[in-house]
Amino acid sequence: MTVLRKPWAWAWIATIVVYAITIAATAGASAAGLAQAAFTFAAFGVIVGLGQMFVITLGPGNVDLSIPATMTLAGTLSLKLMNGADAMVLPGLTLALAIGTGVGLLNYGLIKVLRIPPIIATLALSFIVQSAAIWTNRGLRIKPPESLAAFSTGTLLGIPNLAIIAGLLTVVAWVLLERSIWGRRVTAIGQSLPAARRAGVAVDGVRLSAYVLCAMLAGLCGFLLACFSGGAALNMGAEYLLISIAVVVIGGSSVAGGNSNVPGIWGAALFLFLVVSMLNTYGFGAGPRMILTGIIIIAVILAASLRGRGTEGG
Amino acid sequence: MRPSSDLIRLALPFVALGALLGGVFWLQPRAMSYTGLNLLFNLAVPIALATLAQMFIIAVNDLDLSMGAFVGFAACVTATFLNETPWLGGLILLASVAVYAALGVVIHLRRLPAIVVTLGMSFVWLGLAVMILPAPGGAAPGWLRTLMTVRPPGIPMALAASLLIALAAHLVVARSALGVVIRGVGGNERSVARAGWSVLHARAAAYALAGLFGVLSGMALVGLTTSADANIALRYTLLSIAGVILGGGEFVGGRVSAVGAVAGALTLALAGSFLSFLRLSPDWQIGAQGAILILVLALRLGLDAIEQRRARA
Amino acid sequence: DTSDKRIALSNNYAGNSWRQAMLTSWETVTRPAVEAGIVAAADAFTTGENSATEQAAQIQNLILQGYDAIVLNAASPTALNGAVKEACDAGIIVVSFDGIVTEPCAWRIAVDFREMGRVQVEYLAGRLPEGGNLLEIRGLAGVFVDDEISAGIHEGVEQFPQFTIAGSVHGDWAQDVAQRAVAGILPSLPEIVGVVTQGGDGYGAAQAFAAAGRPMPIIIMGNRQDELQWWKEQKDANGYETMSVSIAPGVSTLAFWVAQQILDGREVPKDLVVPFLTITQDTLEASLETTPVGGVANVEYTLEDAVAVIQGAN
Amino acid sequence: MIPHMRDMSPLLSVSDARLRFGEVTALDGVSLALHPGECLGLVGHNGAGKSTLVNVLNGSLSPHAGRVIADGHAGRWDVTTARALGLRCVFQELSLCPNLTVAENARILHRGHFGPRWRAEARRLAREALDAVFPGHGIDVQAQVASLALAQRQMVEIALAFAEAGRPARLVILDEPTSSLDAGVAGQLLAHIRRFVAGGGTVVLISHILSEVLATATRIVVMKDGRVVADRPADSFTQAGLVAAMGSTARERRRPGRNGLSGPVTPLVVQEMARGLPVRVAAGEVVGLSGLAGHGQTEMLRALHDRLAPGWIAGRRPKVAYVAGDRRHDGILPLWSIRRNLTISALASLARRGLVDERAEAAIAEHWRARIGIRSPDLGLPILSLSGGNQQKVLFARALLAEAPLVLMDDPLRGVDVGTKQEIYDIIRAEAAAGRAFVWYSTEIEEMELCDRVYVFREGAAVAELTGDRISEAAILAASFAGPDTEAAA
Ligand SMILES: Nc1ncnc2c1ncn2[C@@H]1O[C@H](COP(=O)(O)OP(=O)(O)OP(=O)(O)O)[C@@H](O)[C@H]1O
Ligand SMILES: Nc1ncnc2c1ncn2[C@@H]1O[C@H](COP(=O)(O)OP(=O)(O)OP(=O)(O)O)[C@@H](O)[C@H]1O
Ligand SMILES: [Mg+2]
Ligand SMILES: [Mg+2]
Repeated sequence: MTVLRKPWAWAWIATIVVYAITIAATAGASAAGLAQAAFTFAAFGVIVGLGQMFVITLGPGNVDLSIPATMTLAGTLSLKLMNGADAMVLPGLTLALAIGTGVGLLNYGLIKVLRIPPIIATLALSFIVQSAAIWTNRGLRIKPPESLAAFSTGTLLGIPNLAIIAGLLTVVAWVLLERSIWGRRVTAIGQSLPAARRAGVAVDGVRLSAYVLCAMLAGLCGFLLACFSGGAALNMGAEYLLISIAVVVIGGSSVAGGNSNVPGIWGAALFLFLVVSMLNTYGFGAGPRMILTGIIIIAVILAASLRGRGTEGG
Repeated sequence: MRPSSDLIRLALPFVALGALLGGVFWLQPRAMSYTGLNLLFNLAVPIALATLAQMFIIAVNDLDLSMGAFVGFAACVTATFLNETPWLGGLILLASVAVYAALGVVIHLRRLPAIVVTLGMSFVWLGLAVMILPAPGGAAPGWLRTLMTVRPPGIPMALAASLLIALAAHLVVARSALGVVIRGVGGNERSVARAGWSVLHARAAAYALAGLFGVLSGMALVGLTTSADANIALRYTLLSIAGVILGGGEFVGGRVSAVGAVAGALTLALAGSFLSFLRLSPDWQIGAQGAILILVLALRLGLDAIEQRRARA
Repeated sequence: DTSDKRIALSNNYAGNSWRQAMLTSWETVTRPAVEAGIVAAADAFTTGENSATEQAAQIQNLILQGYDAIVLNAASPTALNGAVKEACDAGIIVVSFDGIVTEPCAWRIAVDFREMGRVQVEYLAGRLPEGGNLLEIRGLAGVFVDDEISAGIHEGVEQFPQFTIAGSVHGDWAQDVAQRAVAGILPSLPEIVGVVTQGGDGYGAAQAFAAAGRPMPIIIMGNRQDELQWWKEQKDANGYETMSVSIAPGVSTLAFWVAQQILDGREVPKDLVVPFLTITQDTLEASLETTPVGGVANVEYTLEDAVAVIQGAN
Repeated sequence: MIPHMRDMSPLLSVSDARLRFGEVTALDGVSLALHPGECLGLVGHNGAGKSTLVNVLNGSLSPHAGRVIADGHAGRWDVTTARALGLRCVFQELSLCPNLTVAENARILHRGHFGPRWRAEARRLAREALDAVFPGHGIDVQAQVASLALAQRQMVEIALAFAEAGRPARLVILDEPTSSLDAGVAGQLLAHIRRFVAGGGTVVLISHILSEVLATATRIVVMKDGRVVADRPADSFTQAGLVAAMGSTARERRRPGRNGLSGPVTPLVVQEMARGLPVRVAAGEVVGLSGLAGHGQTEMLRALHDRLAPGWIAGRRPKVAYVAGDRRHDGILPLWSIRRNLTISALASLARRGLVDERAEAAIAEHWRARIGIRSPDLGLPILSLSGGNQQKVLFARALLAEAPLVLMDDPLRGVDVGTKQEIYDIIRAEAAAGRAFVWYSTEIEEMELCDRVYVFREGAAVAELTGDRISEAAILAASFAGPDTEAAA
């Protein structure tokens, strides 16, 4: 079975198993509803996960911890700008993406100019961005425009609109990573930055673009999440720090960089949502639920290692 | 040129610490006293211990995302079992160190990414802590409370403890054969294995040491706060990583420094205090923490510039 | 005379609208008080994340800065006891509110969270005498308030055995987290007649029910403006009825006056209780009018209110 | 070789060893016996199986067929038993811990030797070992290995292998030990090998520098495609005979019709340095950098590359290409296939609308595989499946593929066999004739004779410029050691 040797296979297998166990609780009655909920909420994890994946691909120590703050600032400010007006949707989206771009530029600026290790640079910047989000409207929740709220909670042919957006982004990310020169360059840097530099890769440009892309996706995710949940909240990104990293690594990308894959992100995002749903469904309390979540995550990664992960040839 | 840039990496946390301390003294001269220093630094002791724990993991090129949850777990055990039935509490804490060693073994044998395993473990430790203490509570064992509030003559407990901890960890990391092998595994695992060492044992030992320091961190924390809750130390995961890096460590390659890590932890703890002396608007108090972190690390640039000028001369 | 006394607010979290409202109330009440020379200073201090250790360090810094009183919203009822004891030993008055501390030397302005949980079930029993399945949305696991409210809810269910709790999820007092958790468990739940909550999570629950196409149960709200707004819309559209209950963020101002009174030499009992703020079908419109868009329903206290509360306790 | 030695029982022998890596047969029935008091020279083309044989001898690979017999006993043979026998290995790829000091590396390498006060002992051991092999080495044993130059690291590793640490070394295997050493230091090593062998020790010396092998070995074994094709006393070989046995033909090295560009040409680039002569390179020129190893040549190449290579935006046509010397550190991309490693520098010209045209990529990779002779059944295999020399060829091909007008080469033929070297010289010549410029640092002085212009480096600066017929081994050596008065040589 060659598919079992794919690095992303185990996230998907785990997802299917957890899904089956969950719907077994209601003898299958909940199958469609659960799948729809899972795809809706996984979409957010996927969007930030894709960005985080490109950053993690850049090699050891590269990770963007400013995702939650960027989501919050983008959500807050764009909703404030739109102020519920349908006509302002485009400016709002533009603002969210612009905020992402700005944060990405600043992140890499700190990494490059001040030579601060990425983990700390992005963490430090995230505090500042979070403060900016507080300062702009002190946590007041502004409703999204009607049309956006309807769109973000709507479905097309039974598929949540958000999942469709995330799906399209996934395809783009896959092409970028697997087929484009830019993806090659990111992957080369992740294996060895000095070697990539000597091979003629413009490492600063490539790294900068990866950080900007990641922050832009965070901005987009914040925008969509704020519309989806009826307004931006100051703590709305908090969960997505762990989720963005977890979907990448559970999805089978190498944490050491240079070897990532896109399909695993969907598998892992669905898995993370479903595992909590499953444990909630079976009525576990907070303590046992967390313990089981942890054990299941480790079991998935262990199962993957027992079957041996194939390396991506090329 | 390289050894002196190593020296710079080592000097950075001390320079930053000095600068921040100067700032604090200037803003609040009252801090310049025995009690003042103790108040400034005593909560840095558990952070320093957690940072050292993280350092052992980073030394073998891994990263522990469960450190905060684990310290919280150790704190909950200390405030409950260790207080009520010391032998049972001791046993649980020992077992948790053994679990850490076992994690090292599994990660090594199955070549698992440590980040994912520890991510999973962070849920496990937090879940266990929530089960032990569903609501905050418990109490510090008396001896621990006494130990953490002792007032040695001349030097505040917080500073004395930090020095002692740094020294002990330095002996393990830099002076002992075990420390060399652990760092060797971080630097070049294959060559350590080819020289006939068991990389498995080395990694297990590094994880066990991390577990040990994590337990000590939890205990020190409870000694200071007098009680525990499950979420008490979640921040320590990021703080400990930042402390190691600030202290001159690197994520890969087995470059770590125990003394630097302790200084890094003290710097981070002090950065928080420095801010509250500045009396910023609450909106920006969080952001200012980020700004301080950036400023402290930017010091490195200044140090580099000095170094380069010296090298050219 | 307290005109030379300095009071500090130590706050452990600023990342949600309730805390922001709390800080705003503090500002609006203390600034005139400082200007009028009632106290010399009333500074607010906030730590970055919800962390007891950081707050303990903050209290120690406030001791060093020589404040005369510290008004405290604590991250943990017990983990700050060490720092609070040090403050008391230094002769500082410590008044805790909302997140209270157990250290005996401190004053406590407490809300009966248990009762807050219990009345929710009582209200539901009045509305639905035949009972049914409830969904419980809890807060953050391992936190005192979560444990208390939940205990109160379970007491209520014991008192009114016609209700059963069919499912329980943790919403971390955040709209989007609650929405995510409810959406995940909902497909596998039987019909739900009521949702008992802890505040800040009612709107998310409503969104999740709407998205799943399930009949809308009675969702107890938590005084957030968007919850009240939604309730009002439902009320106008189909006569939806519910209640809303939470602690008023302005309790920080009560704590301020209590601290001022203690500094002024007044005898104040160590334990004060403030009522939680309840909004009913009848007071909905009035409350909605006074609540800022995107904020939280609030009451701010005057010196007279505080004196009345103290006298009531005596 | 001393005649009676044949009669002594061998220290270590392998018989009929066979080993395959997937489709590649690395060892195809190799038999070999090592006796006390001999220095065995092991030569063969890149990918002949030398390193693999070393790994069989030292117990880190077990052959699929055949066996290893140590001291006459055919028992278990693994890394531990090999060490117990007194076998020491210096690998082709450096294998010290870069984050540890030299002394700490000694502690790691000699595991059972030290007591509780090991730090002083390890310092002494390392110092004595270095003094014994490389007198006047100038290496601080308390320096971190990462802070040492490549050649110094290699010296440390070699010295530690010979060190007396409790158990004496009986058999030392050196896999291309001199590839990054300059002639003087290499000479010290060869002298030490002779002393060691005279004292009854055994050495296996693998090298592509045949003169070294001829001068040092007592017996020479030639490998070809995983087989031993010749096994005779060293004195029965001549250089030409050895090359012939390896399956290549020796050719005249000197460049015919050399560009005697000593007059005022418009340079393509000029690299000014803090001290010494500026380095000028004109189109179509091959500029050599020489002098003792570690005197600033690599730094100069890096600085030039840093200056010319874009950091932020890569244009379609790269201005400069680079062949790394330290291939593990700044050469290969270890997770990738051979093909991707080859084409990374030429992606811009292989892409259409930002996407890689994989057909064109495969075609160009195949072209270069054929042109430069990369030994692998499939370019889709991981780069690490190549032998050291073949990895180096990939890096060389990568730089040529980039179609940059200027190619910087940091000892690019390190570990490349003689036959291939000839082919590469031809390629360089052809490319230079077509207008490309090369800047070529080499530890082998002879290669400088292929250059149009040579800068000799000393203490971080170019101190002499030689052109045309003035390029000779004698002139270079003179400039490497002599005082500043030779600066006028240009
Ligand atoms: N791990 C491996 N996987 C696949 N093939 C391998 C592996 N190791 C070696 N080989 C192949 O085995 C053959 C012999 O390689 P080896 O490293 O022994 O050559 P070598 O004689 O040392 O060459 P060089 O002079 O270039 O160092 C080569 O064709 C090489 O590609
Ligand atoms: N990770 C790997 N995967 C596949 N093959 C590898 C790997 N590492 C090394 N090899 C192969 O093993 C052989 C030896 O590699 P390397 O040079 O790194 O090992 P060594 O034992 O240090 O030195 P030597 O080259 O002298 O054997 C090479 O032919 C290389 O291709
Ligand atoms: Mg070889
Ligand atoms: Mg090799």
